[in-house]
Amino acid sequence: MLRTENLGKKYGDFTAVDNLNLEVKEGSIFGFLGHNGAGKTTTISMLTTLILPISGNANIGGYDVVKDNLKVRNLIGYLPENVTLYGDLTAVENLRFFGKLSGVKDVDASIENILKLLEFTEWKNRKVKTYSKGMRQRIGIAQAILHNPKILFLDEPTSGLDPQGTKELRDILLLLNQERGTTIFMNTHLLSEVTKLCTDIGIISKGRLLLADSIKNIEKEFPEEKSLEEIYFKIEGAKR
Amino acid sequence: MNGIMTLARKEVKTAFRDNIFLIIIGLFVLLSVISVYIGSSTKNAELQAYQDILHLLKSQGATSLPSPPAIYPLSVLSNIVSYVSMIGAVVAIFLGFESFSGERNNGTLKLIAARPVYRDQIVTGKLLGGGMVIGVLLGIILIFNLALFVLVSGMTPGINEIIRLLSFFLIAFIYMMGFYAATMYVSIKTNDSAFGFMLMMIIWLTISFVLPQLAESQRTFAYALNATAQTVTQVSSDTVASKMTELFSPAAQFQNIGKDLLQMIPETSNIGLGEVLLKQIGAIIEILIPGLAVLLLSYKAAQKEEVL
Amino acid sequence: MKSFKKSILLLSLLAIMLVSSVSTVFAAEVSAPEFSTGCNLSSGENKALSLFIQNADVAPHSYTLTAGDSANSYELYFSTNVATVKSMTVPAGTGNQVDLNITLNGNASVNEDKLTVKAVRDDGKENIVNLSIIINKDYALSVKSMLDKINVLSGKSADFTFSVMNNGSQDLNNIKIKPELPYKWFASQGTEAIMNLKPGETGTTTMKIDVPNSQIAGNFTAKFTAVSDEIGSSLISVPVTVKTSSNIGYWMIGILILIAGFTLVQFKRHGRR
Amino acid sequence: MIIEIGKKEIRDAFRNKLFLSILAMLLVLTVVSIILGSYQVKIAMDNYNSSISFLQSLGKAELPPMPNLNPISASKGFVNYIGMVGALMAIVLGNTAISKEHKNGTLRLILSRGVFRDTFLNGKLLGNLAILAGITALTGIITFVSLIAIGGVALTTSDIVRLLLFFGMTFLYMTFFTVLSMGIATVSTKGSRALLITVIVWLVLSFVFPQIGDTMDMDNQIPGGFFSSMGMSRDQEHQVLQQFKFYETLRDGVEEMSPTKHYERISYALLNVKPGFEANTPWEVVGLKWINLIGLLAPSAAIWLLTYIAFLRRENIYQSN
Repeated sequence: MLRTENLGKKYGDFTAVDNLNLEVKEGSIFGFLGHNGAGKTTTISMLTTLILPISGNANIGGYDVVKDNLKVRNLIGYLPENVTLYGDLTAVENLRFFGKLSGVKDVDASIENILKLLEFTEWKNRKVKTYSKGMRQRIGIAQAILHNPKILFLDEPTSGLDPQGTKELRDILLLLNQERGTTIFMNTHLLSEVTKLCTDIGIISKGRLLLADSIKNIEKEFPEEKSLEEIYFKIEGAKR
Repeated sequence: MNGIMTLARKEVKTAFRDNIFLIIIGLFVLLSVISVYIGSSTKNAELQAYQDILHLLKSQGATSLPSPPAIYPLSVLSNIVSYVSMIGAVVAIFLGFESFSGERNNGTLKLIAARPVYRDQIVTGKLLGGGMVIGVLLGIILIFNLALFVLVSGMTPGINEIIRLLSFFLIAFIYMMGFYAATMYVSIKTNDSAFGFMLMMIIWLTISFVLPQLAESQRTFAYALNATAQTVTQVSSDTVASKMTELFSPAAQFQNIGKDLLQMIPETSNIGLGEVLLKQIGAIIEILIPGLAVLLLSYKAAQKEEVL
Repeated sequence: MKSFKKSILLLSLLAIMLVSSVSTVFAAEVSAPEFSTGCNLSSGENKALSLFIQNADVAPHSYTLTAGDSANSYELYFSTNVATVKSMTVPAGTGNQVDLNITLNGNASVNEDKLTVKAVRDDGKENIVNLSIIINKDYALSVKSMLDKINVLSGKSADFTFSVMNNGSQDLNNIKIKPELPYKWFASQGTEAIMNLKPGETGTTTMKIDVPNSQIAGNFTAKFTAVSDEIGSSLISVPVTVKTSSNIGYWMIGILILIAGFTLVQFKRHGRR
Repeated sequence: MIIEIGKKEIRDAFRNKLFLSILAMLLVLTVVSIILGSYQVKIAMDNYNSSISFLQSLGKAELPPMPNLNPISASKGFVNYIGMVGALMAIVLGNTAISKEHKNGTLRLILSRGVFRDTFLNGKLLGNLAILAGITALTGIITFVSLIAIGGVALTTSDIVRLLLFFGMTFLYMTFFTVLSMGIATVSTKGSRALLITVIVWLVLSFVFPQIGDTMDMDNQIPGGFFSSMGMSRDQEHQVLQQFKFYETLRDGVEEMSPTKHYERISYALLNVKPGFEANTPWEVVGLKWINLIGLLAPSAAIWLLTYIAFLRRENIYQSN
C-alpha cells in the first residue's frame, strides 16, 4: 500500500527525515511513534504530497507522491493536527466543500452515510465553531474519509481529547479499518495509543527510523520487556 | 475547474457568514445610498431654483431666459467615486487578509492541499471567490443606486449613462480586485494575519491619502503663491510635483477616471465613452498593472512549501 | 479655495460694473501733457478708469505704469481684469486696456484735483496723461457700527446696530444697509429698513443676523455698506466671535460623570480584584 | 507596581515590529511634511514680502492679508498624517498591549501575583501613554528644529505656545485611539478580531463621519459651490437651506461624534490654518474651541472607565483565543 525508499527531507542544514525506508501493508493500522520533533509530521507531509522530498521516493497504492501527486491525493484521506475547520460553516457545509474538492459524486448521500456512521446527525447543521474539541475531531475524521480513501493519514489525532473522546475516536478508527478495510497511518507520541489500536509500528528519532515491524514480531524480538513502553525506551536509549 | 468553483463558492459562503464583514458591507451600501440620496436632493433643489428664477424673470417680462442648468444625470452618483476608492479598498482588504493565513491557522489549507487540486487552482479559486463577493457587492450598490436615482431625481438614465455607469463599476471592480490580490499575496507570505492586515491598511492609507495629500499640498501651494501676488495667472491645476506624486497612487488615478465617467467634469461629460477611456488609458493601466503583478507573485508564492 | 474663487467672482463683477460706468481715456503715442476728463469721485467711492496703451511701434514693448502728482491722497493701482499689474507688454501695433482704480483716502483738501499717469516704455520713452478729478462733496455717506466687536453663540442671532451719517450737502434717500456675510449666515431682520437723511443728519438702524447652528467656533468678519439712491458708503468690517453653544459639551461632561458614578458603584459593590 | 507594568510595556513596544514600522513611517512623514512645509513657508514669505513692496510702490493702501503664511502652519500636513497614521499606530499599540497577554497566557501569571486588575490596566495605560508622549515630543522637536533651520523664521512666544498646545492635542488624539483599542481588546476574547473591530471603528470615526458631513453640505456637491453656480441670491440660498434644516442638524451631530474632526478643528485653529484666529492668544483659541478639547478628552475617559467595569466583571478573561 505504502512504500518509501531512502526518503529524505532537509530544512536548511537541519535534516528532518533521513533515508526513511518504510512499508505499510494494506489493511494495517500503522502507528508512527516518536517524540516531538522526531520527523513524524514531515514524513506525513511528504506522504500526503504537501511538501517535496529532497531525496528518495515514496509511493502510495503504486503512485509516486511527487510525479502522480493528484492520483495519490485521490487515494488518501488526511487529518492534520489541531484542525479547526471553517468555524462559520456548518458541519455539512464543511463536508460538502471538502467532498467536492475530492470529486465525490453524490456528496450529500455520502455525508449522510458518514454522519450516521459517526453518530453525528444531531448536530450537523450547527456552525463548527460551536463544537467541542471531540466533536470537531469527529468532523475532521468525517472529511478525511468522505471520499472513501484507501489510506488515512492522521497526525496526533488524540491530542487535546479527553479519555472519552479518545475512546470514541479509537472505536471509529477500528470500525473503519474493519468495515471498509481502510489502511491507517497515524502519528503519535502516546504509546498507550499504539498498543490499543495498531497492528504495526515504526519508531522514528531525529529523522531516522529505528524500528518498523508488526507488534507481534516486536514482542517476539524483545521477550524480556513486559510492555511496549519498555521496548520503546530500550531502543531509544540504545541508539542515543 | 470543478475544484476552482468549489473553492470560490466556499469563499463566498464564508465571507457572507462573517459578521464583521457583513457590517462593513452594510456600511458600504448604506453610505453609497445616503450619498445618492443627498446628490439627488441637491439636483432637485437646483432644478427648483432654476424654475424659481425663470418664474421671476417671466413676471418681469424678460424675453431672454437663461438656459436650464446643464445637469449631467450621473453626477448625482458622483460621491460613489470617493466611497469606492476608500471603503471599497478596505472591503477588499477585509475580504482577503485571512484568505491564506486564516486557513493556515485552521489547518484547512493542508486539508485542501491534500485533495486533488493544484496549488495554483487554490489561488485561482480564492481570486474567483473574492471576485464573486466584490461583484455581488458592486452589483447591489449599482442596483440600489440606480433605483434610488430614478426614484428620487425622477430622471431616467439613457443608454449612454448606463454604459458609462457600467464601465465605472467595471473599473471599480478592477480597482478593488487589485487590493484583494495584494492582500492575498500578503496573506500568503505572512503567518500573522493581524500583521498582514495592518500592513495592507498602511499601504492603503499611503496610496489613498498620504500621496494624494502630498500632491494636493503642492497644488495649493502653487495656488497660494499666485493669490498672494494678486496675479491670477492661469496656472494649470496640476503642477509637475503633484502630477509626479499622484503617479504612485492608483487611488488618485481611480478617482480621475471616476470623475470623467460619472460626468463630474463638464468638459468630458458629453464626449463618447471610448474617448473617455482613451484619455484615461494610462490611469486604467496603472490600476491594472499592480494587481496583475501581485497576482503573479501570489501564484509563485503559493507553490512554495512554507505556504502550508 | 472656495472663498478665494468667490472673491475673484465678486471682484470681477465689481470691475465690470465700474468699467461700464466710466469714461475712457486714451494714452496715445503723443507726449504732450494734455488734460483729459477723469472722473467724479465721492469720498469712499471706488472708481476704475479705463486707459488704453497703444503700441504704434513695429516691435512689442513693455510699459511701466505709475500714477501720482495729486493734491489729495488716493489709493491707486492698475489692473487688467482683476489682477493687479505694474507693467504690461503690448504687442506691436496693438493696444491694451488697463484699469486705473481710484479711491479717495480721507477727506479731500481740494475739490478739483489732477492726476498724472505715466507710461514708461522699455526704451525710455515716456507717455503722460493728465486726468482731472472732481471731488463730489454733494453726496457723502458713512456708516459705523455701534459695537467694535460682537459675540454670538452658534445657532443664535446677534443684533448689529449702525449709525449712518449724511456727510454731504444734499439729501440722501432710501438708505439701506447691505450686508456681506460669511457662508450660511443670514440677515433675518433689518434689511428692508429705509432711512432718509438730511445733510449732517445721523440715523441708527439695527439688523438681526442669524448665525447657523453648524457654524463652528471662531472669529469671523461681517461686512456692511450703507447704500442710498444716490451713493454708497465705504465697506466696514465688524469682527464677530462665534462661540459654540455649550450644550454638546455639557452633554459630554454629563455622560462622563454618569459613567464615572457607575464605575464607582461597581467598585464599591464588587471590590477590587 | 503600576510603574513596573508600565516599564514592561515600553520595553515590549519597542520589540513590536509592526509598531516600529508604523512609527518609522510616521516619523518619515513628519519629516517630509515639515520640510516641505518649511520650504513652502520660506518661499511664500519671500514671495509675500516682494509682492507687498510691489503693491506699496503702487500706492495701494489696502494690502492683502498674509494668507496662511504664518510659520507654524507648516505643521498642517502633519495634522492629516497624525489623523491617519498616528491613529493607526495608537491602535496597534493599544491592541497588542492587551492581546499579547491573552495570547501568551501571561495574563494569568500577572493576575495571580497579587496585582489588582485595575492596577494592571492602569500600568498598561501608563506605559503606553509614556510611549505616545515620547513620540509626540520627538515629532515636536523635529518640527521646531526644521522650522528654524529650514524655514529660517523666528518664532514668537505665542507661536511656540500654539505649537506646544497643538502637540498636546496630538497626544490626546492618539491617546483616544490607544484607549479605545485597549478597551475593545479587553472586552473581546480574540485579539485579531478586536483589532479588526477597532479599525472599523476608526474608519467610521475618522473617514465615514467626516465624509458624510461633507456630502451633506449641499454647497460641496457641485464644483465651485452650488449656490454661486446657480447665481442664487442670499435670500434664495437661505430658503433652500431652510428646507434642509434637518440635514444640517444631522450633519453637525455626525461630525460631532468624530474625534478626528475635533482634533482637526482645534489643531487648525491653533496652527492658524483656518483663518480667523490670528488675533487671539493661544489660550483664547483653546477657550473658543473648548468643545473640541472636551470632545477629545471625554470619550477617552468614558471608554477607560467602561473598560474598568468590563475587566472587573469578566470571568473568562483568561481564554487564550
